[in-house]
Amino acid sequence: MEYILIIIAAVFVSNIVLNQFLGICPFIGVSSKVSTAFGMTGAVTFVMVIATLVTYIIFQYVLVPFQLEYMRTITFILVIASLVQLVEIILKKISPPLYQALGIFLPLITTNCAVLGVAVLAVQKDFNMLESVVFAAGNALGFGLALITFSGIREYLELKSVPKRMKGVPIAFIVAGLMALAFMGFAGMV
Amino acid sequence: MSNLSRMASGTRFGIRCRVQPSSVKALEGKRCREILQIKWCLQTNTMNQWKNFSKGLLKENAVFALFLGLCPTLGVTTSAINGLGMGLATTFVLVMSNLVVSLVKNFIPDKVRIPSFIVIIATFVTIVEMVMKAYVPVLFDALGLFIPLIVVNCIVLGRAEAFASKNGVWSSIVDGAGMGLGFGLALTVLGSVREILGSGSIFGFKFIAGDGMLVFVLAPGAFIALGYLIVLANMLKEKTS
Amino acid sequence: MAKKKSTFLNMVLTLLVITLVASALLGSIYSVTSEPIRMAELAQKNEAIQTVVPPFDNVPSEEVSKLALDGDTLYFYTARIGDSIIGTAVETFTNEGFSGEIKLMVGFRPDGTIIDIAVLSHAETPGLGDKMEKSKSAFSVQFQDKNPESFRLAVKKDRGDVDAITASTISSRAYCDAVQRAYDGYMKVKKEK
Amino acid sequence: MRLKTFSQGGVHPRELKLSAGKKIEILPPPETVIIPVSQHLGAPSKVLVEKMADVKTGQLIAKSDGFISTNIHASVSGKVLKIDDFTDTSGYRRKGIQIKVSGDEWEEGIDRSDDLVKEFSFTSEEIRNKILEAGIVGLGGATFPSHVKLMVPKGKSAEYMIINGVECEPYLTADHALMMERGEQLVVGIKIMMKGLGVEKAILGIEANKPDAIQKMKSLTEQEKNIHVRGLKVRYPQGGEKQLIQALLNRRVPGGGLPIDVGVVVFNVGTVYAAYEAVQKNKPLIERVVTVTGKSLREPSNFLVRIGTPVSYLIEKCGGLPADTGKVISGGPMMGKALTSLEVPIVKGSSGILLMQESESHRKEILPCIRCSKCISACPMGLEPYLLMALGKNALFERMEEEKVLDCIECGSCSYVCPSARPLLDYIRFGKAEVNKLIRSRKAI
Amino acid sequence: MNQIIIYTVISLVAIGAGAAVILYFVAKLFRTEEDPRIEVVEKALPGANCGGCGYPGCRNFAEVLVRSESFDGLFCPVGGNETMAAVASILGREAIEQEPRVAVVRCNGTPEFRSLKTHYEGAPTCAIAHSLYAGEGGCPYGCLGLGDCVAVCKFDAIQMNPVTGLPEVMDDKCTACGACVDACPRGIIELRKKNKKDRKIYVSCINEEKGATAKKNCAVACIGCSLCFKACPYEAITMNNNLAFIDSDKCKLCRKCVPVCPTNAILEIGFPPRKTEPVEKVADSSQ
Amino acid sequence: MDKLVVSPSPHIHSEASVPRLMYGVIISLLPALAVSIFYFGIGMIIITSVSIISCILFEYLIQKFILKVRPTHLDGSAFITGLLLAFCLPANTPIWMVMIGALAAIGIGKMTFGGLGNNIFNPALVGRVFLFVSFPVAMTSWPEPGQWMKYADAVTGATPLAIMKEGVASRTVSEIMPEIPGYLQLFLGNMKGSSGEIAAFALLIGMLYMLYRKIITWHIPVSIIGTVFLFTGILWLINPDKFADPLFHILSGGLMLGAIYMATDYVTSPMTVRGMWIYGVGIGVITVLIRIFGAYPEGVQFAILILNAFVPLINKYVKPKRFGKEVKNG
Repeated sequence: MEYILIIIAAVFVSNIVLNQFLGICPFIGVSSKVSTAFGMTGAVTFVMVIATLVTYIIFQYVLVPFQLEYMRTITFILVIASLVQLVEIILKKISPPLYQALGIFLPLITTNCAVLGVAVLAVQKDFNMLESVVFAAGNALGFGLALITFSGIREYLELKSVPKRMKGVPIAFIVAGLMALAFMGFAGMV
Repeated sequence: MSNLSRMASGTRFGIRCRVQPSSVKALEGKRCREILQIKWCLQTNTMNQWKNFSKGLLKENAVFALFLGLCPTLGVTTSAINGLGMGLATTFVLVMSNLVVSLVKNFIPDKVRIPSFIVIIATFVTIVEMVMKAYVPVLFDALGLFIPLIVVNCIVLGRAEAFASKNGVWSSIVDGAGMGLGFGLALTVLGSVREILGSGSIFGFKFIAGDGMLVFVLAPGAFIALGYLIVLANMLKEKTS
Repeated sequence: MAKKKSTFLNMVLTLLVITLVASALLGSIYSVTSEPIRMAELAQKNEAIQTVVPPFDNVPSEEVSKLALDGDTLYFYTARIGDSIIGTAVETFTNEGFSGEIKLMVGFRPDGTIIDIAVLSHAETPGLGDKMEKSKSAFSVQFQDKNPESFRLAVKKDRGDVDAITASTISSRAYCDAVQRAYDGYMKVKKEK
Repeated sequence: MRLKTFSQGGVHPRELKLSAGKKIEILPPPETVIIPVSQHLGAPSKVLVEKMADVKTGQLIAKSDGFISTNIHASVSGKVLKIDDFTDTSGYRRKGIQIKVSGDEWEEGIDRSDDLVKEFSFTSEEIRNKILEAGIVGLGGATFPSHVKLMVPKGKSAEYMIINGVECEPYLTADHALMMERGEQLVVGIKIMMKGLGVEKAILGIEANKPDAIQKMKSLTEQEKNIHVRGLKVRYPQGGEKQLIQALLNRRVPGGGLPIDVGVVVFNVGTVYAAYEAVQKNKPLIERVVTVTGKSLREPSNFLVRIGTPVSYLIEKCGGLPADTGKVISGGPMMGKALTSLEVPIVKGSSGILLMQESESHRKEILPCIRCSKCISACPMGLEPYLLMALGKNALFERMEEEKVLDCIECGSCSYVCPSARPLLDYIRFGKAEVNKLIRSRKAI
Repeated sequence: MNQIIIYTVISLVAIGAGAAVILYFVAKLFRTEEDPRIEVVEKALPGANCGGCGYPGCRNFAEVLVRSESFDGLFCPVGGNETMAAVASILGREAIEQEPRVAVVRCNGTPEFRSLKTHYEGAPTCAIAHSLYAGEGGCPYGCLGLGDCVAVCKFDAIQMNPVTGLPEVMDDKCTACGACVDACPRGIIELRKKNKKDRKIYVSCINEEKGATAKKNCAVACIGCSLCFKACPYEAITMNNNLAFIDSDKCKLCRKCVPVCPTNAILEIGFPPRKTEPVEKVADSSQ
Repeated sequence: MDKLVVSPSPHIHSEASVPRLMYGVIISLLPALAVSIFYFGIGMIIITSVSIISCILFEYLIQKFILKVRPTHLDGSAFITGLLLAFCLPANTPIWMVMIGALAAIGIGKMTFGGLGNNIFNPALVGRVFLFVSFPVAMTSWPEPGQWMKYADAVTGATPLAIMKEGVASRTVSEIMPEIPGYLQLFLGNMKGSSGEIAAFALLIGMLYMLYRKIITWHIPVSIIGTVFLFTGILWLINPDKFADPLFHILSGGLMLGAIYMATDYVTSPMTVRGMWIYGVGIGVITVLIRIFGAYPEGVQFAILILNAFVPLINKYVKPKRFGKEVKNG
């Protein structure tokens, strides 16, 4: 039950994108097509879960015993960066189409604050290992939900006569704002 | 010189191409080299550095034009002062990391380029974090999670990748400062707008009694305000150019 | 830009050197700043204690006792003038908040009367729940000089004596919950003594 | 009994059958006729006559040139004036034969009498040949060569023949008049076509707004146990092949398929009548019934007209062109083509000439799509016209193909119901053409 | 305190080195070959993704460029010679020279020269009007005036002139990407060589009908009389299907063909005014 | 006859037009408006007229001066937005607040996307939620019905849903019920609540009219109300002390208004019948989740906005039934 609550909280109540402002760059950047959004969601989920797990282990078994909590940021980002590059190399080999589709955004997962943010939050919230993983998965789901819905809207708006000045990024922000407004309804649910 | 590194200095093509290829032969190698040298001089003179610096303020503003570093932009700008603080912190990291990256760029193998840059950046971020915690704990509390997240701010890594790893030390510092201040400017503007509309105050100075439109202090207002600000910035850009 | 070919040796070496330099730098800065950081944190706590108990001449933040409660810990800081206890600041918490944990510092007279309350941290909605902060509304004033023995720490809707913050019943409830927890803990510790 | 109809989509415009009940009036030939060589789907016919040659009525003047093509005959007797490009309904110039009329001398062997010839003893092969010889095409408007339809492809078999007497377009009454006046001949025609096709069962579908025709055809076929007459609920586009088959037999022609895929072949009543004349009377397709109608027209009428007669001549015969005419349409108001000039000739596919008043001939202002989904409910093919238009506007033809734009039967129901008066069908039709181009270029590679 | 520094150094170095070792082996294990030049070439292209080169986007064009043997038929109209030279030097090849070009609308069917016979009320795009019928003026070759070319131009270089009902190209903005050429269902727009001061001489008509038919619909139609063909001293004019065509690469801008045209179908633009004749010409044509 | 008009087929058009549809909706809203005026008097008249006028005015100004297109402010859509916005505000909302709501509705919710037909979210709801989040205090003090001549000075209190929400934390449902008007009163609209959402019966009359005029189909309202009924019914059966019965949930709050008018907005609802079902069920479920487990007593407006965001995806993946199956290599 506790795990379900963690997931609901991460997906709906404090959605990582719409409420926590993490992962905005890919949210705006790779959301022009639904199919790409799905791919990105997959990549982020994969990286986020593994990254959270690895950083959790490093934090609990290396940094805490040696009283090096202040090294959190630098170690986490180092781990995440290496991990992303790993995924990139592997993906390039295994699934070139997906690699093509995600384009430059794969390396940008490194700088996806969502990944680092979730890793840091998991540590901050004193989760245990399983909780951390569930938390990461929930946040990835939340990211995916927001991203895919959002890409659906943007794909749709492509066919519509949005005023010229609003086209592209500005309208994306307005849509995101209205989605955030709608998601406020979930407040206080968990 | 390999093809790739020749590409790195875009200006050379400017020269090559502006001369009609048919007349290149007539010019002969010598004159060609002269022109190239003049061009190099131009690039390093002060005018160009000013350009280099000012582009970050509006034309290539990280937030309004490049749409980078959006997470802290939205996350911390509940008030003008928060925006300013975040902007300055980011500027520091940008300048320092640009400086270091441009210094060490030639010693770093390609495969570990990004990890190396990130370690450099993360070091400075951690320094900011510790210093802020020690001397301005109030601001540190307000900015919260977003201080460690400077490390993943796309502008910082983006500038290291796109600029500092190809340019000289001085240019890189100027570029970092310009970009950082532009970022700070954007954050302060957004913070001010949200503070004025959301709390009826500016830099903590309250000018209407009671609350403003709370939505602007909350997440939706951040997105909406930024959306319209980008439109305004675009209009401003069109007017100035 | 590929300035250098990536070989095993230079890859590892580069990372080695960079991390070496970075960590040395960080370590030294840490050693410089760790003391100011501790001081800053302490100062924050002392400030909070000062606001909720009358002037004292000891260092309450060094006279701490703890009580584990509801999966978290209450901290008691005793303030004295000379040898007489003039008040106790209780660092309390609640998880009932609208968006997460709320931490309060509640000052009690030795008889259990509330002196004052300060908010240490919270994540309540700006403009609504954050009115629990003293600087934002007079909500917390109503607790001053009330003894929870006679003053029911619950919002009026729940048949208590507390006027809730308008449109923020949940935050008000959480606030009461935290104060109640502080009071219960305080009484418990007193009894044990 | 509840009348049958098709199950999905459709609209019900005002019927306005102004010329209903009018007798078919036989028009004398005009002074000159222009006979285009491409009046049918498929390859244009090959011209056989030369300039200044004398021709007789019913003489073959252009020959079928390909598998999907057919013959064309002189509809009048006289002299060939020109073989040249003539402005057609669309204003573009297409090849045609202009004949100056003199007298009315018919080719030998054509039976011009009105006598009903019931008996026939031709094989299906012979029937098919006669139909090709006579140049018969689908007279409902599609103008697909009929002899091709009679040839069932290998591996498929026809079980039913459906005769389309629906005439679901508003205003038009040509088929109605034909059924009322030439019912007996039609029954013979049906039998001929059944023989030609080799089927045992035929169903004649007529919409309920022609009760007299249903009555008449029912009584005429009382003795024929293989021919059934069915009344259908009035609903546009019931005359579409796929809709008619579904209404009568509840079989759904697959997307991209033909009626024969579900064992059915459909003919228009006009086609069947032409087949009767070709087979029993040896008369090629040189004339057809045309409704000339319009609210302001003094006398809306049904005419039997020689192919090639100019539209202006017909309008004269109805009392002249009303002053408030804004638009002239060849065919019905839902699927007909607007004419750019009144000098264009009647062709095999012309079922009617409709004169719209100035006030009703303008389109409404185009408003933004409000996504009311009325076009989706109106589409008989289950397509999403609003989406297809948006895709067409953005030139996303691959996606149009994915969205099955080629299934569109161009009935116009979507444009008809759209409260924003959006030109949905315009874009869909354009998209179809582009998608077809895409497919062709793909095949070429 | 020094202990902490030591721990810091050890742990971070360990993590960094560990990451480097793992990355190295994985990179070795999953090596993929991709031509690094593609990326460089893509950066050299303008990035407008306009499709003027005939490929879906700049990235795609870059791939084609890298793979191609020579640059025959490969040209980026937006970036022009500069870009192609840049690409050529990246790939170590010679670029094909292409002289700058500009789009020209070859129809002069303004309301004063052709009367409208019908009124079009379908969907407001040329493509649909063209597929439906010959157009309001009756000329099956003429401009439909619904602005498909304007809509497709990414550089705002074409505008409809509300008076003439014809599109007008702004030479300074036109990049000769050819989008309008493809968009025009009638094929009226042509890319012609850009001359000094934007001077140009061209036959502003593409009607291939017989002279009389063409003239019936439009007073300034080319009637295929061949007078200009005979007047041209440089063999720049060809006659085909009742239509004259001036090859912009051969034309020397001598202006000899302009006055001989009986229907004023040849336009000269960007020249100083002639002494008197052109004024009379305009007067003639309106009769 | 001057020039022949040429256009592609079809050459005739049905009577339907956007203004006709829009004014049909307005007519169907009149009974509810009458009931609201009956209960809230002058306040209702003030906020309704302010809301409608400002919506139309803002639409006109934005189109004329910012977008520089031909204004379409009289096509009825801005009128409906204004009317519906007023319907979901308390009848004592200050005038300036109503105007901010109208600006958010028209400016952010509609014109930013390019006007009628382009918006993703229901404009009236955008305005309403924008106000609700911005001014939570003003937006949650509801005037008592029956104070005819009072506007800003009206006596306020909590809605039945809010009473229920506050109550169930410490008491059982049956203990709370006496504080809530009876079901007949709820049905007739004699309760505190947003000005236009109170009278279930008047809204139902409006729905019947719209169904008769074929302005809407029954799928969306029925699926929403049905889902709420079923979901709350199940919860009620599980624990009637903690969860109110389904009838209470249907008659109270903005469910009827939302289900009949907000969710059925053409522009922001799915195109196909199957899509409408998904959409309706989604709204119903989220409404109940927010009402029962969330912080807010009412969730319809949020639920509709959330599902609005999913509509493009629904339209992308839920297609109408095509005629006939596809043949391969056709």
